[in-house]
Amino acid sequence: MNRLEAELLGRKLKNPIIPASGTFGFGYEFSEYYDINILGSIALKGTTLMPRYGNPLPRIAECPAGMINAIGLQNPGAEQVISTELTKLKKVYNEPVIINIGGHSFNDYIETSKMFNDVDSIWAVELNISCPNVTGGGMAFGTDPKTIKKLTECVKKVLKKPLIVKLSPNVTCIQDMAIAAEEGGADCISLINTLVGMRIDLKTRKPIISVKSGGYSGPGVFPVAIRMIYETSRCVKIPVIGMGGITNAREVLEAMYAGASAVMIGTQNLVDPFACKKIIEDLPMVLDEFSIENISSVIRRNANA
Amino acid sequence: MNRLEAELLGRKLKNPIIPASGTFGFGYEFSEYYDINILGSIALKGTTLMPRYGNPLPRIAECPAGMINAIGLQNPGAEQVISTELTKLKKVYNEPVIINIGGHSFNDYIETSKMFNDVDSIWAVELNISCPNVTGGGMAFGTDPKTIKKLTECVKKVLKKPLIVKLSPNVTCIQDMAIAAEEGGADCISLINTLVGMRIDLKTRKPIISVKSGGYSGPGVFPVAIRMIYETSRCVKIPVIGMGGITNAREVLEAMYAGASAVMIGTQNLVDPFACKKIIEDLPMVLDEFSIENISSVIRRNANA
Amino acid sequence: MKNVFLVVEQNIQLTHDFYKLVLRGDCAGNMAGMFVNIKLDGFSLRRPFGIADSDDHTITLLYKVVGGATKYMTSLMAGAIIDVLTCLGNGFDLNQGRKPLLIGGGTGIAPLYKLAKQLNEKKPDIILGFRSARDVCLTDEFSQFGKLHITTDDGSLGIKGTVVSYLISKKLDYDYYYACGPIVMLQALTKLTQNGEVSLEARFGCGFGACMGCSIKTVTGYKRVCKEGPVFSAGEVIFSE
Amino acid sequence: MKNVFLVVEQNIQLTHDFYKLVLRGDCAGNMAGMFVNIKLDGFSLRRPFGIADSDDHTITLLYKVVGGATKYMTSLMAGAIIDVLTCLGNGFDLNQGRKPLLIGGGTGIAPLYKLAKQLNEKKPDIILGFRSARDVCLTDEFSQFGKLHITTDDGSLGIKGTVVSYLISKKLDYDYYYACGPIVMLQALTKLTQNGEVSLEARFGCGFGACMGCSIKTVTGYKRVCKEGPVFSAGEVIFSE
Repeated sequence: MNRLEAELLGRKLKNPIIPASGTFGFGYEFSEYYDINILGSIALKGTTLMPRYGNPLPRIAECPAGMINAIGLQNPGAEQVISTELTKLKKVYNEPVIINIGGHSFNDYIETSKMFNDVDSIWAVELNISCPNVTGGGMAFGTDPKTIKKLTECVKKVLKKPLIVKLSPNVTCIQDMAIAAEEGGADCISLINTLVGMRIDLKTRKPIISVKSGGYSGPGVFPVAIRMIYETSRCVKIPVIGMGGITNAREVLEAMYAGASAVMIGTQNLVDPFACKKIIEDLPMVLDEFSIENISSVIRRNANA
Repeated sequence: MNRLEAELLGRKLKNPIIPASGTFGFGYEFSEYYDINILGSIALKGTTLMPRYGNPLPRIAECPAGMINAIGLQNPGAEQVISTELTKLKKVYNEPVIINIGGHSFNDYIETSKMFNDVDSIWAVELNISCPNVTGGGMAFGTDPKTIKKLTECVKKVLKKPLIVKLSPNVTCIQDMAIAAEEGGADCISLINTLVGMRIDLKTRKPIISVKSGGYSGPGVFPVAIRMIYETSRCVKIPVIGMGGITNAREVLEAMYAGASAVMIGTQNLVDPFACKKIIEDLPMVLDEFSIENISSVIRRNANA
Repeated sequence: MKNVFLVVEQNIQLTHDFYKLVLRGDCAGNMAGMFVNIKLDGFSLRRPFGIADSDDHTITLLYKVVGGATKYMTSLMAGAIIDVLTCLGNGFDLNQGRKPLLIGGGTGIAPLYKLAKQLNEKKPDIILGFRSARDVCLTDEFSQFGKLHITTDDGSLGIKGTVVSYLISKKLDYDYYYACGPIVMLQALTKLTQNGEVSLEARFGCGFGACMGCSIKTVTGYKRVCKEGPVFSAGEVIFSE
Repeated sequence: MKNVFLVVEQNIQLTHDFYKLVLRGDCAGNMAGMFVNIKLDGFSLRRPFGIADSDDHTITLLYKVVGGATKYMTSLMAGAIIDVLTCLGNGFDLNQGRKPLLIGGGTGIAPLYKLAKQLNEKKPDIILGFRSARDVCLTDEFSQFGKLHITTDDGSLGIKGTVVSYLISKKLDYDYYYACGPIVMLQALTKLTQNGEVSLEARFGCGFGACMGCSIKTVTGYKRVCKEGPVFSAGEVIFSE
């Protein structure tokens, strides 16, 4: 009996620990460090219809409790992801994974999503409608409920796989966004994406990041994540994947008590490439500490309803 | 020549360092620790028309890089603030200070503001339209531009002193809020108030804070503060007082490069009662390090226009 | 309040989860019932601890490992320097009663240690309540200062029950009590009798009166546990229902 | 990549702001040109440093105090244990050229040290550029491995000017170069001649290829400084205009 087993969108996961998109590349490189088959699932690097270089350097700025990134969705494009990256990943990971899709227009999202319909190694699509680092796209989609509902509907119509909508925390009312995604037909919500943040270089007197602001992540966003997971999981019936500054097994449990059916680990993978492995190994001890037999027992009832 | 001298709203301050409302009580108690006359100014504890006990305990939860509070505007009411608290403060602080006003209705804000018109020891009013910890009030006012404009107009009409509007960061577009306050006649913007956050007790499985969520502050919010100070100071002509997770003199400089004309120090006062004193003492060294003669030279031109 | 840097002199394990920490430096002015607030690397807020013992040069704390911060504290080695706010809050009133009774539950025994030492001449009765035998400690030390009564929740040592149930069942001769322990214990105690004073705990933001994070209701208005307390007159506190 | 815990063996000041840090532990496999990424208490991200020297049991780093993290590093005492990712990136290609030239600017001299040591037999020319006389260090050490040329921006020691201006003015006999230094230096150098390889710096998120924080444009597509680099063929890098 696996105490960590969790169910997400009808799929059995070895555990609820999933590396978050953008912090784990296309997965296979981490197999140099440990056997990634221990993971619950993997969310791949944000993928767009066409290849993208992303933003100029610097793309990274450190913060007192995290970091700001403004990668700008660098990726080789959906075609090459399917032909090259997924082929490499298949060799070292036995289960299908989650593709994360970014875009600039409804058409981008729709066409890219379609491309993964017949790709066996993808079991779900995570729609990044909240990337703060792409001019004229990404976040603009993620802050208006009507747009969220419409976009979710359009993608859902063409997609044959479970659809996860990843929400931005940079909004006045996260519940409105979650409800819009649910109404649009989303099968699952994931949140939080990064907070928009900025650091300034005291020498140049200008923002460190080339495009000025970027996405702030890491331990500093954890309290905001817990609040939004809590609020969201209580206003929609679809499951919520929780993320935002989670660094250890106790915080995984906190996110699940808040309402997460599974969690994604982001920035901590960059600080410690073994983060997910350590968390998975620590979880049974934390369950013991709080007298929890199986982690599935802490998942809220309304989830997976 | 005082290198730290700064001008704010036509008033000369010894330096741009102001303890933030809610982290410095009514000021006089800190005079047990050091001579508070070294401060640029003081923003007093949020004051309401009638006395308030605030929220039940627990009101405090720790975070990886800060804390959550949900005091709920505990204060003895405007009348007693004027008769008792300000009298005590006057004995130990030689300059007038900033009163921070909270409320549940337009009338609350208007009537409370009026009460300070003839109080000599108050030189400016900071309108807290963004307190996340008061049911049915506070933040509701701070997330809608129309309401912000209207409320600012109403208070400005009856107020004979400079009006600072304190903005909530829990919004999709901070610029809209700042512009609304400016259009309503605000003389100054202060930001950021706290982010809404939550922590959950792993033993009880429930939120630590009695009212579930609260205001998250401390080093973890600094990157969000810098971004919003930057954005706000570039879309309004009135000066911006920057705050949010500032802990040291270098971060003061960073906030001023972002666009702040003065800064408020909040949570750090609670961790270190000597925080403001240390920052004021460290500032000249930081100016030296970056070859800045006077701190006033780093204040953006558009401010104080 | 004083902000001092103190040197760890001793950090000893007393039970499976209870430790004694002795700090050296400028420690003058710390009365029984006052507390200190300690900055620990990697933790945002300070951690408050009642003063278990003190003189001009040392402060002794007793702490239970309950989370990350107290776990970290167990790793403090002799010689480590820590940032401490001392002389916080108001202590016990030593001039009350001729036959005092001290009542401590769990970690609440800490502030009673220095108090017992100072009330030695009045030969106080001292009731200390623990969860179980393995939690019991410092009995020899407390016995020096008065007549010691031990209770445990499971009866594995001393009398089975709580300090309050013990107080009800025994006829102890006392005219004033000093109590420190969990809120449920203090609430039960003050319901029973109000002729004494209680030391409260709360989650503090600052510990020195600035944030209003720990305000409680009392019969004479709102008071801050950290500033007007932590010691309150037993009849003063309005415990929430 | 390996994640190892190394013990500080030595931490010595070389100039007013330049230090040498020797770490001991499992250090096998660290080639000249590779780097390590160090976790420092109180800092969110790791800090990358080129390997100045190494054998199976030690790694030597050279670091300049430029901010909070490197200031903190100066306080590391012998015996301290630090969390290090080692064997990161790709090293220099030692098999190129019969008469190599090493060019280092500022902190860029660090990775050239181990390289010079290994190219010793080829009697390389070594140009090291510094801001001023007070920044110059390790000249005796580098002199063991080849013919050393020193430049300073202000001419206070060695030849006045930059390493690139020196290279232009002197006719040095070399058939392949290895360069490390500020981006402006590398850009000027590669404009001048592309017969060599350069080691780049960038702000890293992770340092091991996961975040794409350090991607640069090259003639063969986008490459990560931390993973495909930090050493690139001189003609490969497209410096931004």
